[in-house]
Amino acid sequence: MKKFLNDPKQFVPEFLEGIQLASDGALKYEPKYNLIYRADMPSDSKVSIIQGSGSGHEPAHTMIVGKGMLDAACPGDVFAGPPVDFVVETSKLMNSKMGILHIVNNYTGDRAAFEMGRELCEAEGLRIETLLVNDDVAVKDSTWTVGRRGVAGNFFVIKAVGAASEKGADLDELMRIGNKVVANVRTMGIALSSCTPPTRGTPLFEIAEDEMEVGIGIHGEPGRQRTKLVPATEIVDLLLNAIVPDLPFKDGDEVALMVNGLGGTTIAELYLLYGIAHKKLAAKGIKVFRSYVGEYCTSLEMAGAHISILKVDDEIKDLLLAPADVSIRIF
Amino acid sequence: MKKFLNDPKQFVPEFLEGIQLASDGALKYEPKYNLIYRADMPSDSKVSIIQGSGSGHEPAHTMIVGKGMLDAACPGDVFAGPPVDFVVETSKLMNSKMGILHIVNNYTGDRAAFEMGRELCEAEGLRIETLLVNDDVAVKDSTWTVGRRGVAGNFFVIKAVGAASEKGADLDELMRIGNKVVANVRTMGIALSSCTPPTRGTPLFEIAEDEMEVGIGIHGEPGRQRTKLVPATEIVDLLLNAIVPDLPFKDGDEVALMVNGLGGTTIAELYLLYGIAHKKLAAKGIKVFRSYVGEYCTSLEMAGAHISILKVDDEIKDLLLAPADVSIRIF
Amino acid sequence: MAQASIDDLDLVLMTMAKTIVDNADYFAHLDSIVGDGDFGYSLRNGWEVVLSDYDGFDHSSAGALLKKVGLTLTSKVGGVSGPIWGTAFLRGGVAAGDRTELAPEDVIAILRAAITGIMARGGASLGEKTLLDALVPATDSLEAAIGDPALQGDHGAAALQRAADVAVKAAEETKGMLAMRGRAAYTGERSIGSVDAGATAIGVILQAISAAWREKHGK
Amino acid sequence: MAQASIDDLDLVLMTMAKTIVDNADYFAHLDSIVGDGDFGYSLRNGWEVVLSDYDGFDHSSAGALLKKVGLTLTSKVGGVSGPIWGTAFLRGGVAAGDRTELAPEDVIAILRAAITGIMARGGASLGEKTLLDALVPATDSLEAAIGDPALQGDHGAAALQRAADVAVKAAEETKGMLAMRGRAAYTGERSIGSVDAGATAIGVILQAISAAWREKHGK
Ligand SMILES: Nc1ncnc2c1ncn2[C@@H]1O[C@H](COP(=O)(O)OP(=O)(O)O)[C@@H](O)[C@H]1O
Ligand SMILES: Nc1ncnc2c1ncn2[C@@H]1O[C@H](COP(=O)(O)OP(=O)(O)O)[C@@H](O)[C@H]1O
Ligand SMILES: [Mg+2]
Ligand SMILES: [Mg+2]
Ligand SMILES: [Mg+2]
Ligand SMILES: [Mg+2]
Repeated sequence: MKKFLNDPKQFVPEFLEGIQLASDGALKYEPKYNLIYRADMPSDSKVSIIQGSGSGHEPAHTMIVGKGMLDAACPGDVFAGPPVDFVVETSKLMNSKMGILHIVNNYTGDRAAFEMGRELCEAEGLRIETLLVNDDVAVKDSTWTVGRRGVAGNFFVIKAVGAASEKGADLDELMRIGNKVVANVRTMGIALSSCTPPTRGTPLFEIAEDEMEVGIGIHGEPGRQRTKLVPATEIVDLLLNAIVPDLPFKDGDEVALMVNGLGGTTIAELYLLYGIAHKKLAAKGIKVFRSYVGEYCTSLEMAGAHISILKVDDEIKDLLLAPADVSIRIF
Repeated sequence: MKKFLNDPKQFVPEFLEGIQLASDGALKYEPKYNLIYRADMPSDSKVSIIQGSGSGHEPAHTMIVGKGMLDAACPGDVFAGPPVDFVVETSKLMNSKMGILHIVNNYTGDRAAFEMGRELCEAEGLRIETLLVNDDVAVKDSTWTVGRRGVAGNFFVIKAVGAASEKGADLDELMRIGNKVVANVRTMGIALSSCTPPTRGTPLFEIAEDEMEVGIGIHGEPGRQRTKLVPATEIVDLLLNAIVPDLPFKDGDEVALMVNGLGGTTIAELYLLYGIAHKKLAAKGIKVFRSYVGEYCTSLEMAGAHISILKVDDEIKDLLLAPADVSIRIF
Repeated sequence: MAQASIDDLDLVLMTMAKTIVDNADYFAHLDSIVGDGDFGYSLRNGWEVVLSDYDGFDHSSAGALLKKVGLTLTSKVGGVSGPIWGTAFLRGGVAAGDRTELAPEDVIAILRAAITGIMARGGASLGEKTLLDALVPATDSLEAAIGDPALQGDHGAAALQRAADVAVKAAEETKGMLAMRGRAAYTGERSIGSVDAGATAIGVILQAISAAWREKHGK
Repeated sequence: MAQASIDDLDLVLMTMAKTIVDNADYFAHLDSIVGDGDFGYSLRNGWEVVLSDYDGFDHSSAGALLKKVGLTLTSKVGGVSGPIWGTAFLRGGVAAGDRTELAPEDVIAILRAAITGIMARGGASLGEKTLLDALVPATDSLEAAIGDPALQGDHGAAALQRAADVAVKAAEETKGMLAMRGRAAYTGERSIGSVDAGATAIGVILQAISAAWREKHGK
């Protein structure tokens, strides 16, 4: 394993401390619950927006805590949802008269922790709603009761409800907006390499020089299929052919188009994929309203990418364009 | 080689087209010279700021073309400075009554191309000044007439002169500011892995599981030394011990602190390094004015990082904080 | 089979804890084949705390002890395993109540309560390739042993060994199953052909408990 | 040695172009040891264009032809090699002027002009581990051959072969040198022990030219 690390078990606490120190006072850090939160929150004039989820997906979710995005994030270890305690203590600390919104990616572990946490908090009088994100079209079979996973589309959900919340939206309104985004976003990914969780120290899976993993999640769990590596244009076809008919996205639609890097892929390659996808959508009469190219939700240093498409209307457009201020910025 | 690619020779043109398409009209693309430039430039009320350099360092330099940063970038192939023609044609196309600023990283190839290009342009009446960036303290021996390389500190130079230029600064003023930043910025890096240029198809060098390359450049050229991989805290010590005494940075100084990822290192690890460096500087009485954590100047998908420190005064602070608007943004 | 004291419960819980900590890499490896490779480490995060804090736990009754273990797991274990294992011990603790001696029937009632809790929390049924596929048949085997004259007279050691063997065999049989729960479910058909990490862990843990039990009580 | 015609110059330039295109991977590999691995590909970018557009170049004089090659390299080759090789051919072209026949002395004058151009452009001297360390001794050898009776009578084939052998040997000797120029210089002491990519390329190219020359003119 070649990483910038001290004790692998301290990986999460150490990078969280780095986030806090880099924030120039904008963020606070509570090591007991892996908790990063806005120094100016909670406030009784704003719903508190919280995400848990596992670590290893950075910048999601700890680095998108900030004005117009999350108010707090309390991740578990790498690829493990947070223990129930983290959810409970974070919710209590972030409690607001306007209530709390839990944004939960649809994984059994995350759901169970947030369900138990919510029960415990509600018993103490907190008001909580839960927004489930499940944008991954790679998970096809509807007879599986676990349902689709939440992947890169999570960013759009947070961006939209975060912006609405800054404008004073109440909990019901945030649920309406969040569910609208969830209903209109679809994602699918491809991995070219594996990744190595620090505690484990070895790659999660082996993959040959000429292979790719189709329909990858974000935890190193295998995708639906392993095939030969094909040229970038064919990869974009493969992803769009799964994503576009699913909603479906149609001639005349306006969309936000994201090419999300999984961690080990260069941003040049992401722009190369973006260019191909943009032109293919244009050929179908689907117009890109705004581009999102970079790392939004990673699997450690895995090489690979997700394409994520969100159908936008005027309300969603405004929310996407609204300002936001988080740790990850280049200036 | 596992990359999102079509024909490797088309790697640069294809990702440049992606940048243009993602820009929603803000950027134009001229394939003949690998040229990405601001759609609203040139203008006779602003000096045109141009960088060439090789590809493979994305987001530098093509993805930081935009308001408040570069006006144009005309990179060569991966790790090869641009042919002289690119420099000449780009300069002509971007010509402004206020003149042209070439920002050149101190490599023989880049310098030679920009020198020849400048001669040819000046013969046609263009007014050009050249700002040399050479922040890499890994290059120690002053008897080597090639001098220090320009690496991640280049970002600060562009940010400062870009901001000043938006405010109307003339060419002499930009040279003064740019040289002040160059005089106050120092950088050094470590690589944990090699990288694979698309045309080549195999890694540039081999490096064992327990080794690191100290004082790496940004082109996959080896560093000064290969040693055993050590914990993150020791790596930060090693880098700071080379950087801090070099300027020197002193008790009471205020600085911008950058942890630049070389491409394959997770942003979580970069924040982990940041946290350690921030605390070590604080212990020396050096105060971080602003943090910069992420990928600024990469070597394709190489795992590794640079630490870059810029001593700031009020003028530089204002320029760093001024707004800028480039392709790489997350919102 | 025979009565179990708080002392016996200590033995069982400490054996579990040590087995889980010692096998964390192995369990995580099993989870990496069609899962995300964290299972053993997640469990270890909780059981390490059980191990180090155990002496300070409330030992006044079996219920108090089990509930404290459940709370510890709930607060320290992430992923699916935190809620699943936490709920199992909390529910088991409720079933045990303030007893300080457990009859064989009490042990079965505790296990059944844990199983019901797991099913309620995770929504899984038998045959969906989870730890239930080892835990339920092992519990069935233990229950059957209560009335089996051939398995008496050694303080339950033979019954426990049989249940542990049943668990190992059942875990092995998860190989043929299609995962319907947890992350492995996302891989569809590809989940067939490898054992479930949770079920295998149950087998390993029960074997360790059986060995420790025989050491203490066996003749 | 003998006169060289435009036809001979065509042979030399086409042989160079093909040799560079064919050896792009090899030359790039050499540059990867203490450099950045682009040398062969950068050169190929320019020489591929020379190859494909050569028939359309102005063939009216040696100077016109060499300058056009220089311009093509300048506009297509990136990195150090573009300015270095471009300048070499441009300066060589100026030295050749409007000649259509080149005496041995003219060839030497062209090479010397190219060398001076390279030194001016890149600032390198002999012994700093660059292509000069092969090109200069090879030129010296060729110049010495002009007055050497033993090397006459085969239209310069023997003289050329000796110069090519000198280049290969000199390139081999760059192994012991410390790189003072280009990217390899950043590696300091580590540059010792591997040959310079540019010098090696000069050896390979001269061997190919010598073989082609012997094929055409040798007896
Ligand atoms: N819904 C469920 N109900 C019961 N057990 C489950 C369920 N989902 C998964 N498991 C068990 O949990 C194990 C994986 O645990 P863990 O790695 O902690 O989960 P994850 O990484 O998916 O959050 C599986 O091997 C399986 O035995
Ligand atoms: N200053 C210089 N003068 C002459 N030749 C040089 C100089 N620097 C490098 N070279 C030659 O160029 C070769 C490398 O060329 P290239 O890979 O194109 O350069 P880079 O990648 O450094 O821009 C070296 O092997 C050496 O022979
Ligand atoms: Mg997990
Ligand atoms: Mg180069
Ligand atoms: Mg798991
Ligand atoms: Mg090179």
